[in-house]
Amino acid sequence: MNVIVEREKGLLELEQRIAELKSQAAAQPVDMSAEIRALEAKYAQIQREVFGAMTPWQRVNMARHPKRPLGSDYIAALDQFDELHGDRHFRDDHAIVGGFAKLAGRRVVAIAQDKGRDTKEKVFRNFGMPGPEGYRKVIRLVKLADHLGLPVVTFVDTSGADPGIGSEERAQAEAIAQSLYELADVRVPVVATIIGEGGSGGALALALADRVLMLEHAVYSVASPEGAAAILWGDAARAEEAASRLRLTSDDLIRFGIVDDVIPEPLGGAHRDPSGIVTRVLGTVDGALDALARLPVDELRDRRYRKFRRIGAPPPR
Amino acid sequence: MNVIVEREKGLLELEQRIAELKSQAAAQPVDMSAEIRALEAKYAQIQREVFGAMTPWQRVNMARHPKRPLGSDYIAALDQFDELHGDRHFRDDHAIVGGFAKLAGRRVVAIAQDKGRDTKEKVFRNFGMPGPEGYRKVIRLVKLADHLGLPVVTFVDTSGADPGIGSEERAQAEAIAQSLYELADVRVPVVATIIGEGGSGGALALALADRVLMLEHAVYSVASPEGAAAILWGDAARAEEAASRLRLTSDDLIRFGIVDDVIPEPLGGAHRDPSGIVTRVLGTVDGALDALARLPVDELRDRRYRKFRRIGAPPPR
Amino acid sequence: MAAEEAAQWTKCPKCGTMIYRPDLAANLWVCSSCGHHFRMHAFDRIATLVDADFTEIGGDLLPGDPLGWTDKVPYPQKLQRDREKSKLTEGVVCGFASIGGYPVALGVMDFNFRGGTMGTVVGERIAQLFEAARERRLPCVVFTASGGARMEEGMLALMQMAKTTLAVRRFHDAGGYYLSVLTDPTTGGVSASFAFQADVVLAEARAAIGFAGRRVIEQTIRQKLPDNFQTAEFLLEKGAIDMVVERKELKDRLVRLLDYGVGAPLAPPAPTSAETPA
Amino acid sequence: MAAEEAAQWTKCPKCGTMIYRPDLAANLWVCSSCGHHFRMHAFDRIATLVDADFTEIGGDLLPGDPLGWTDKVPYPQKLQRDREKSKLTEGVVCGFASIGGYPVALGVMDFNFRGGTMGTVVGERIAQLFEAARERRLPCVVFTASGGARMEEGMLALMQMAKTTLAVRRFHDAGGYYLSVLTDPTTGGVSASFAFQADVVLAEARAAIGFAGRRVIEQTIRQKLPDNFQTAEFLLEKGAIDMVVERKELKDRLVRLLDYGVGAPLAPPAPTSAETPA
Ligand SMILES: [Zn+2]
Ligand SMILES: [Zn+2]
Repeated sequence: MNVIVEREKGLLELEQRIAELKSQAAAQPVDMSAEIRALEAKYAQIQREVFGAMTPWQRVNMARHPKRPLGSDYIAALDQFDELHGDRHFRDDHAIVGGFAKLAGRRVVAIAQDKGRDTKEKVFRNFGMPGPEGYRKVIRLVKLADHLGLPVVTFVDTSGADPGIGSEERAQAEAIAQSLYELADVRVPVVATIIGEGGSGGALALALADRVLMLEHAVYSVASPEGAAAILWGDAARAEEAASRLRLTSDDLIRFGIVDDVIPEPLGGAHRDPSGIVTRVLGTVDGALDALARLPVDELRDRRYRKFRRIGAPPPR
Repeated sequence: MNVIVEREKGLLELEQRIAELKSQAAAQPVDMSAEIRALEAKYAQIQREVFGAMTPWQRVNMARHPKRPLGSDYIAALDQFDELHGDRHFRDDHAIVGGFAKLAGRRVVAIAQDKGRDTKEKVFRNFGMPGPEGYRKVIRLVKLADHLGLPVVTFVDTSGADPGIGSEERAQAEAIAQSLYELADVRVPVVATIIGEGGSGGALALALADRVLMLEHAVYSVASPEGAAAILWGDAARAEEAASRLRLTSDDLIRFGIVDDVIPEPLGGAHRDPSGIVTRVLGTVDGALDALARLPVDELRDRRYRKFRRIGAPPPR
Repeated sequence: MAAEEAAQWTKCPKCGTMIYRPDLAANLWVCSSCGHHFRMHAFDRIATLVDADFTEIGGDLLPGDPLGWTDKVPYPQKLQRDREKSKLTEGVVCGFASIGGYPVALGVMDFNFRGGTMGTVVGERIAQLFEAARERRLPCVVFTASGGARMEEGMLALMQMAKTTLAVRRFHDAGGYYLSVLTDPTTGGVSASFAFQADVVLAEARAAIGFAGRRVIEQTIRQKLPDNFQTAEFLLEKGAIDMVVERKELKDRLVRLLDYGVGAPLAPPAPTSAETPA
Repeated sequence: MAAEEAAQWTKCPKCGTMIYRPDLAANLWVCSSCGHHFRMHAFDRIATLVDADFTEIGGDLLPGDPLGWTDKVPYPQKLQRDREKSKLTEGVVCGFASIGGYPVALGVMDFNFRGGTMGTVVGERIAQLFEAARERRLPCVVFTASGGARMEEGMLALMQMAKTTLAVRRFHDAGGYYLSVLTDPTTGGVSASFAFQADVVLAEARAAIGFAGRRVIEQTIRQKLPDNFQTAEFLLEKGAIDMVVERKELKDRLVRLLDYGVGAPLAPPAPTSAETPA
């Protein structure tokens, strides 16, 4: 049960009533503008109450909202996309979608995690949890970007790397470690955007980047709240409590210097204006790439080093 | 049925008779030296007849002789060996044995194909036919050698790369192609020795080397004679005929400039003096490494390029 | 029906439909009934791709008979027969051209010449192509179609795997951009060298691609293989190739892919002609 | 038996044998009955390995409470408790030493401190270790033992995967030689960063190694996992690690492996002391 979906129900009913009233008003000579204004005021008030100051757990649910724009929605909004498949060794991992693309006319390599929308797609995409082959596809695409001098753009949305038997058998840890290793010194700019759930190492493997952007209501966490609760208290049901402590919201992360820029969402969340938010994200990514493109390669890599090097470092003595 | 093993049978009986006669002679006062000399002369004559001028097919059988020193015999004779396992992604392929080693005091990375001696070992080693993971282990070890500045020494003995379903599923062609690609520009010297069967691309994947050595009775072929006969005439049984045409002996290959040096075997083949031949091979490899160690890196790589570049090239106009 | 007219018709090996040959050519040698991709002649392939500006290189390199090979017929006779049959001098055609305005070094193998096998001339032409591409700062596009190494040239044929690899590696290390297109069939020594060393590996729909031949595997495991085994689609699922492309979409796709390499270290400036895609 | 004397005895968790603690220490914390490898204290580990010349670095880096974390007890109290229990200031001890005459930069994690979890101090100490190793041209040896990232430091803990990776990469790109030794248990963010970025990855016999925890996987797939799943021996078979080493053979093996790096681009000259192995 998604707490945001639950809370939205009343609002959606109200929305419908307002719409009905408006169409009635248009069809009849009676003046109903007062009633409409009253309902609209009520709607705005509830909306502010519901979405104005969300708790961390509500943010988690917003990040998991079934209508939230997914990785493939961002990919689909690029000027051009030519998908490249596979790790060249074992299989094509559908939780990761990647390839050549154009963003505002700029040639890039784009890589997204995608959770899938309907049940069939969710299964096909393994609910957005990449296996080792997904991360090895990332490594391959990053090497390709480096070779051709193309910036890398990633869209992060995963509850975490796949925790299945096969993934462990084929060295999930090694795959994530090597994905980080590859991103660490790539000669091209990398811009990562946390669009939904940034779940642990499985998210970071696509987000060791020169600029890390984050949607307002996305979350980015050392572990999923359920996972953290299980680790801390042996009780995944205490996820809400874990969420409240983990500091996983965009407000927290910009304060810690882990996220460079927060992209605001409309009141009610990104899914209230999917195409608007996708456009805004791509525009922000483009702006970040503009700024990074001006840096000489060595400066770029040096800044990347220092950026992550100082996170959690003690103050210099 | 190995034709060399068949032909050896008479000789081995004769050997035994001479040995018996000698022990009788030692125990009795009667002078039997004339009989012994006669038998020895006969033995030498037959030996020359049998092994003096072997046909290509006999060479193939000699290369496959069940007592011929195997890859792991060369590895075992190194001063020191620390085996490194695995491709880091899928499995450890036992058809390839590789790791750090010392050869005449020199630090090297040594890699051997090994067919296994008894049935159990043969199964464990997949009869010396590496799968993709074997070649990916080679790639990993060659990268490691490059990183640490250690020369690479390979011992080649395979009827070919594994032709199974799993190997195709995990991109055998890609694995061999990338092994060649890795060896093509490595910054350290590479010395390959064809010790038994050099079967097709599965052998070459370990033999794109600065010096290619070959045991006198080893064979190195574009395809196994059985495979070539099947390809050419749809009849693997015509392997002997194929062998006679393929120019797969050390004499042929040194003439073509494909092999740089041929290491002589004792009359009767390497298995008549396994430790002697292993020592001789390692000594020759050491000598080749001495010579290569004197070359600057760029010169080494340039010579490697030219060495293979001219094979089968038309004369310059 | 006169013999001459009959020669204008061909039967689709997949669905059995009789097709009028000029129609087949107009349809890029794709069966309009079932979509079967006929194997293409190298010069037909080139004609369907390039901007009418192909310049061949290495065409004067002709095979000798280094092993003095004879089985049913001497090797030189086989070569002569294939030359007549295929109107080709060897199993690959290499040269310079532009595709949709993008200048490229282009190699196209042809299964009609000795089953697309790689002998010394195929290896040499491919190596020269990559060397020329490096010098001229051109991306390289290679269409593969091969049964593997050519038996009649023995180890000299096998060594072309090394030779071509060295040329690809040198090209790539200098910053070159390489696209391979695997067409039916791509196996053996070609698949295990330059076919799988490209930056982007494309495959034509339903092409057979693998290392070992299907028959060899069936003999080894003593059972029939599933129909889709070693097809382009199978390899895509197994992660071995970047994409599967229908022939009709191939040129457009290549043009798009070439465009991504325009800023690469070893690349000519972007095309400025009217042919540049939007 | 007096309480004091009882404290001198410990029970092997594998076979149940009661072992006299001084004997256990003398046997490198290996059960002499069943070979079970007890988890080792970092300073015990260091003492069994180095040539009596360990110099710690980063020991004065102490964790803060960046999230202001409290659950049953405040995070600072947990830290204090673990400091007292483990006699350690954090989950890793780093420094310089020599092993069998070979100078190294050495990092040893300790499961006794917050389950070896990686927080900001573990990440910072590891990063400083690799930076110092690069400057001093030393090979780097790191023993891992970790339950993953430390929850109580949230995203700051996760970011240590990036930080340590950057330091390892810079060290490696300069030509550094890095050996990791995975000990029981090595999981989560540590396994998915510097543990699996080494030139040679060793594992102690029977150590548990993986990304996801065993319980998480069992909950996901809803069945029991085989006993050997995620053991060092399992990973060896699956090709993920270079070798599995019994603790008694570990020092000798490390010395041999360090020797292969003597000619590496970023390496000090070969040791000349009497301790050099033949
Ligand atoms: Zn048809
Ligand atoms: Zn025990």
